[in-house]
Amino acid sequence: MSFIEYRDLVKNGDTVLIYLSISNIYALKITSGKVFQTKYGALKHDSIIGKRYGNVVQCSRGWAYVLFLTPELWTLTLPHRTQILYTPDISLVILQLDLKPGKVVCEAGTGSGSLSHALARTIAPTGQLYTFDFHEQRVSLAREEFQEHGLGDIVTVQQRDVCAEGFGLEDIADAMFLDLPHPWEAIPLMNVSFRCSGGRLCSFSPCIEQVQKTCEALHTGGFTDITTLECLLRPFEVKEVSLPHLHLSEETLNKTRKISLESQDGTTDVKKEETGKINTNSLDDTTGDAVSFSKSNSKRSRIEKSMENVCEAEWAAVPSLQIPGHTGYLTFATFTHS
Amino acid sequence: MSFIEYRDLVKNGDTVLIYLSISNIYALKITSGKVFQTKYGALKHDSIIGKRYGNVVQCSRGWAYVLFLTPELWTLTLPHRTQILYTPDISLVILQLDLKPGKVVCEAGTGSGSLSHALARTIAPTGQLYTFDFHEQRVSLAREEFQEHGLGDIVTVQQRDVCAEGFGLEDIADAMFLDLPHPWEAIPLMNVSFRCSGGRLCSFSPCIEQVQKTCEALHTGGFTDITTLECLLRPFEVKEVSLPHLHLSEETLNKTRKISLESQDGTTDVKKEETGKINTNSLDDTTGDAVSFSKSNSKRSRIEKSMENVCEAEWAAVPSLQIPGHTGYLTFATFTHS
Amino acid sequence: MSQNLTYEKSSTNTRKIIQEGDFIIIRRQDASRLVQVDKYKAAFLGKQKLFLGGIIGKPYGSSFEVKGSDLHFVDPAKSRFLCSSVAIAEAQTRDNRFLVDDGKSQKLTKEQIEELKTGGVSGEQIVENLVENSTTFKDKTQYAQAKYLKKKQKKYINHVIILEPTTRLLSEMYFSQGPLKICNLRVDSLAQMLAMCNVMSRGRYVVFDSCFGLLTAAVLERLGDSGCVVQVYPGPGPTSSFRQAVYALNLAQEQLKKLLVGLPVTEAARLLLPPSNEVINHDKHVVPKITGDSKENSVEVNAREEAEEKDEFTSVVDMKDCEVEDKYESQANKSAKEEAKADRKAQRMDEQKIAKEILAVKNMDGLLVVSRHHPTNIVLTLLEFLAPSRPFAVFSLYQQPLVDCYRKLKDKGETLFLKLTETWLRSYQVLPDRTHPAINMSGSGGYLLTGIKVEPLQTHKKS
Amino acid sequence: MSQNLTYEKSSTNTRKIIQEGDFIIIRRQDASRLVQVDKYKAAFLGKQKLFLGGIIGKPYGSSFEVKGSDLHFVDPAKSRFLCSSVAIAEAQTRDNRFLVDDGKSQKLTKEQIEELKTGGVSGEQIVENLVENSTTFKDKTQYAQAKYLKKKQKKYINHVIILEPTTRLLSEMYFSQGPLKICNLRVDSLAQMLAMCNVMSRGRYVVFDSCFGLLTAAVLERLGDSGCVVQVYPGPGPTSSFRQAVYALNLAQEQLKKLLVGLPVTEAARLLLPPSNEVINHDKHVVPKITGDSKENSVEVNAREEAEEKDEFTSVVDMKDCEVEDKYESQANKSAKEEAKADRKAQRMDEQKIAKEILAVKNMDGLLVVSRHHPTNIVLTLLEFLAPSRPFAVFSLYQQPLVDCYRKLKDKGETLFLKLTETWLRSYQVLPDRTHPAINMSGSGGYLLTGIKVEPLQTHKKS
Repeated sequence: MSFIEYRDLVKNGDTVLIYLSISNIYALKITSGKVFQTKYGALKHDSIIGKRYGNVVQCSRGWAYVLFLTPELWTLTLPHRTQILYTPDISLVILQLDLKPGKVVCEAGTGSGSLSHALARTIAPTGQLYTFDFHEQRVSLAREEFQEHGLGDIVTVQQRDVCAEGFGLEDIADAMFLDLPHPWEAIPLMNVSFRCSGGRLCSFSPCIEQVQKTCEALHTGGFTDITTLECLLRPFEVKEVSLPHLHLSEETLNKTRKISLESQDGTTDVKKEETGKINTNSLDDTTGDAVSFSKSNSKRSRIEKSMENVCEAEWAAVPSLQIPGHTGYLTFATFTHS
Repeated sequence: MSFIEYRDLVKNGDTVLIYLSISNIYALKITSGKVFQTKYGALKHDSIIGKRYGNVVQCSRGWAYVLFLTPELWTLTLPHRTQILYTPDISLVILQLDLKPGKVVCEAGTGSGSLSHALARTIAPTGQLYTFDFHEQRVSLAREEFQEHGLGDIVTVQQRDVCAEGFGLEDIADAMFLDLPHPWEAIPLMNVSFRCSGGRLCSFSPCIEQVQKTCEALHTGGFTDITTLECLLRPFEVKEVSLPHLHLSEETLNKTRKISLESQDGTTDVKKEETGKINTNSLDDTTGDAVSFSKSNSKRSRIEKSMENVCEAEWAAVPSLQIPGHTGYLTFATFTHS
Repeated sequence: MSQNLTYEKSSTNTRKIIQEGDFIIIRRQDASRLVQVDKYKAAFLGKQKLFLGGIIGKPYGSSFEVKGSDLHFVDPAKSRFLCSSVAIAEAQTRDNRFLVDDGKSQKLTKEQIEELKTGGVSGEQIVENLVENSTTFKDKTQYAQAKYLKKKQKKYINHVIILEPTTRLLSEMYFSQGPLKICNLRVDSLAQMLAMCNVMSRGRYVVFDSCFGLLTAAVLERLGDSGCVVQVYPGPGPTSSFRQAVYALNLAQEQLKKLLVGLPVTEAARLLLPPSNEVINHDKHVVPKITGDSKENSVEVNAREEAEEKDEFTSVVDMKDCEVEDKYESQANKSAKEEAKADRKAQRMDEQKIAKEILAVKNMDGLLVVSRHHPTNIVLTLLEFLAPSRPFAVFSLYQQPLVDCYRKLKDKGETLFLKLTETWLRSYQVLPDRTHPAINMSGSGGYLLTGIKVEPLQTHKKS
Repeated sequence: MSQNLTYEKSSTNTRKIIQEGDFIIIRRQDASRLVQVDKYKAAFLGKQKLFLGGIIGKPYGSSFEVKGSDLHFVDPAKSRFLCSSVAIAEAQTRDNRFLVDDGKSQKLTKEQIEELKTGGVSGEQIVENLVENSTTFKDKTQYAQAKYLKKKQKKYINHVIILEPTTRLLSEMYFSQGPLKICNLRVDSLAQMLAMCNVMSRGRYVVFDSCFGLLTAAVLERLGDSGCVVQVYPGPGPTSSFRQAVYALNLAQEQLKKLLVGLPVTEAARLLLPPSNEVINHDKHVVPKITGDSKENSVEVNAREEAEEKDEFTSVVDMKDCEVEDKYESQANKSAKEEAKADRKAQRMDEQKIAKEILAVKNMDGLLVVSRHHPTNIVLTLLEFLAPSRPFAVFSLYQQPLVDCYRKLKDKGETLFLKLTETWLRSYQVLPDRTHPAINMSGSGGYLLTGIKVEPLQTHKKS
């Protein structure tokens, strides 16, 4: 299995994406004879082998989709060994670094390999990614993954303290990506690694103080076109929304009055009334749902019904209430040899 | 005329808002006998006196609306002596400072008085605003304005270097607003000015370095609930939007083919063809308008017409293309005397 | 050196004291809650049961330590230290290069810690114990030690702060409890509504409020002691929660009576019907049950005791929080209840009468709408009561209803400065070498439509 | 100390040289422009007329000073200094407490300065003169002096930089020339489309592109030298600008032929009609004019000479920029024109044939749509040609069309991971003590609908 070449049918040894629902997705290495336990019951690996990607496979109590694993899906399912970069940032990094097949990229640090997969995909089949991490275990885990994912020829992983030692590569890089706590320490060591035609650099930092020091180091180091960007995803929920209209025309008002007058005499249909004191203990127990209105059986609801249209639901994109507020700052720059 | 009490009819001496169009609005002090020149010709002040606010007044070649001047409209029309705060920030400042009638506020600096007017409006008629500016001319201009705007009893303006000397007020303030280049120098001098019941403080700074030093000074100074916020307005244009549909059903396709075949034989109706070389000099001269499609008289447009619906225009809110990206950071904190 | 101003010091310069019956906000790091102080009755903050006797007589803004279910006053200097500690504990660092799992370095077992807690040992002592029994504490950097300390303090020292409710705190509280509860009316949107409508003392405002009275309370707070609010509601009677946030402001009852009246939107709409029709409606609806004297601008309703019918938003009650029986409830007998009910109805009618008299002049100073219904009809109706040159602001969780409203208003041609906006509100973590926007943010604070009403144009003379 | 890796140094490690006929990007501080290098022909950057002879043979990335209409090579170290200067000059400070009007402190009159300029004095010398004649320069702080200097340098030293076009630079250029020109497809949205569609070498992509070929170019750039793009257009023939950005990439003609074919969307749709119908269409449309040999995956069309019909987007031509006559145009005679026209038509038909053969397999790897038409029908049609488990991305300036598209796709039930998003892109000014987000920003980068196609579910066995 290879991330850099599509395949139609699932083979033994492939790592695939198993989709049960949007919140139940798993990267799974197919091993003949094994069984994967899902919330819909057992899924036999052998039942997946030979299936076409994008098709349904049977679990014992339901079904799942088997999908070809792209770097973007891998980002959603990979084991987190560190905090990772997500697709909005990753995609911008790739475009801003002018990456395309054949380019040579240096990356520090490898982390969980979320970005590395996307970098490798973009520069394949002729490019090279040199990726470094300070942490020994992460390096060996990443190396294994790249091998399994068919990226062994594209990606070279090595343990290294890039901040102290630089990349140890000369005259080779078209682009660099730094995700380091102190990128400004590494930047003076980068020049030698760029190709004679120069190249692009990106540094990712969550805190503005890091960005300030990085930009200073880039200025000092002779970089140009220094730009700091922030890219935030704003997801929408697409759903049917219906706000009931209140009808306040003369005709409706007269109709309403009739109902109102009927109930004026007797009070029996007003089922529940509260005592004078507010039950403040229940202040935060009600969950307001702006869309659905459950009708009580009081006279009010009868009147309201007469005033409200049968709501015409409209499809609308509603912004998600909670969204990521910050991932990090991306600082880009161009290097040209003097 | 007073900003803090509505009036129905325009009187001589009132400062009013003259509205010609959304981009032609003016704050005008009504002086009997004077004439105001507009793009719709002369507007006699006397023709405005006695009119009801919200009505139309006659210019020599058109008409204008006369509106009661609110602090928010004043913000849109005031003479800029400095950069000013706008309503999204102003409104948040007022709410976060817990302002209401009777509160006492200290402000540094006065600037162009954009915030001062809104502060005075909110604490009137029983509150007090003490506002200070380093710049002598600005102080006297502001004093005049407050007087003319009926805020003389609410607002006290004085020239003062608050960073060096503090407010010079003791045991009186419910809230403070600082718009200073070095607020951290002023903060240690603020404690004495707060009422014994404590109060709220807001510091506005455009740069993050100022915010960092301010927050440090607030921590050191015993402030709590230190929060830094940024509030950005995103305006939408509400307009009719229509995207033509391409109809690709079997029926439409057959109809299209007929037209296509007709023109297959002769080429006379293809009026214009370009020479092989692209005229790159015209690359940026076309302004793409996503909404309107002017039809050329080529065969293509005939086919397109047959494929496109008569577009049903929908009303939609379209985000403005260019918006303010940053005004400043608002840092809020609570002060409690130990 | 500038000369100091001469000024009068305020005469009311004392700290406000917490009293029995006050509505207060109890705030912990992770939650805040509105409750009414009652010596005999427990309040709940999450799962924590609290008796509030200990706070009575102490100044607002004080911190208290929770020991068992009781609250003990804490020295202000100490509480300040804890507040700043939380900021540091919450600081997140992305650099986990040297991340080592904390769990294994603590020699005390979970059981031992639990024992300490139930044994009545104070939070501070527990934290001290934890530090002593940590194998890694000594080796940490100073920063990491501080962070560890504050994290543990946050966990084991249970402090709350008692605050006087304000629009700011109420808005923060409701939003944190679930934005949809208040139609996603975020603090910045609320703030803009108040500013754009030029809300000030002595003004007269029409408020349509589907968010627990939060909008009404915000306007009332800005009125001080003069002006008025006509609170319009969708049903024939208000919901039980329609003034929850209003009561939280602890305004004197007389003040509230003077400033606030309620009216069903249908009654407001009837005022706009042709006169013949109007008279009939008036007769039938101001029923003969009115008891109080109804002077203009003054409602003889005891607002806190007012009739309130259960509605869909309060009918879902978490039973845990209602275990404690209402003391008034248990005292009340059936006939007293009946009487109270009749009273409330009469008072409501009285309010309605005054509200109609106020609106009928069509000279209101501003309109503010937050509605769970489609806003267009509401806005078109209530805008009729505004004087010309007066602003309005309409809030919605959704964008499209406001586009519709915009369009209808544009067609009608009686408004200027029509603007549809939303705002982005970003909060920042500001810490030495750790400054960045908050990791999570609210994705939307709702949409706002604002404008200014004007007289319709009679003649188009523009060339 | 880690051991260094052993690695092969690249053999092609030389700087690329600007050549006659290349498409280049000329960038000044405030504007950038795509032109084709032609020794004999003037290019325009705003109102500035430029002859490009001086840049030929110099490496890409070089800076040039504009003197008159000629370009003179500038030493890289010097140009770097100027680049950083601009950043400082653009820095805005809100603290204008000591703001003094600059205008009155300069002893040189405007006329004198203009004289210097026309007298052939270099920009640098002018700036020196200005400093000498400034009455306030000496009294400024060091920072203010630097700022003054850089501001003047920016004004009087007219440097441009020549860059090799890339997706990044093209995207930046088009967007800065007017976002609506490319449907407001901001760089972050474009970047996401490429990532979400897993665009890579050897892949086969369907691209519907209403933005001057920018999207097509971006996909092609990522293909390297293998894979293919079927570029689908709405009319029966492409518009003259449909590959503007593609040509800008300076790909070899053979490479382009191998990678790119065009097809009208109607022809694509016909492939989906019942077979009987399809055959007829096929016969009638692959007209007998085919001249080149049409191997699979290879189009024998000289793309740069291809037939292009004027469309509404290029018909509005700024006459100023077209004063210079096209040299080929002036050389061509009528009969040659006729011949070329016939050739282009044949080549277009040839491309179409290959495109249809490619699509007919229904095994494409990704679909990317940026359309000035409503996207729903386009997406529903073109999605048919994707293999299962392949992603797609649809971009629109407006939100509602994508809501409609989302709904239709949801109804069809052949997609997973359907997501509607927008992104905020914020750029920052990072300067010592002057760091803040840019004062202006793009209010919208458009909306994006992404998803993955799957086989429709045959049996619902989920319990």
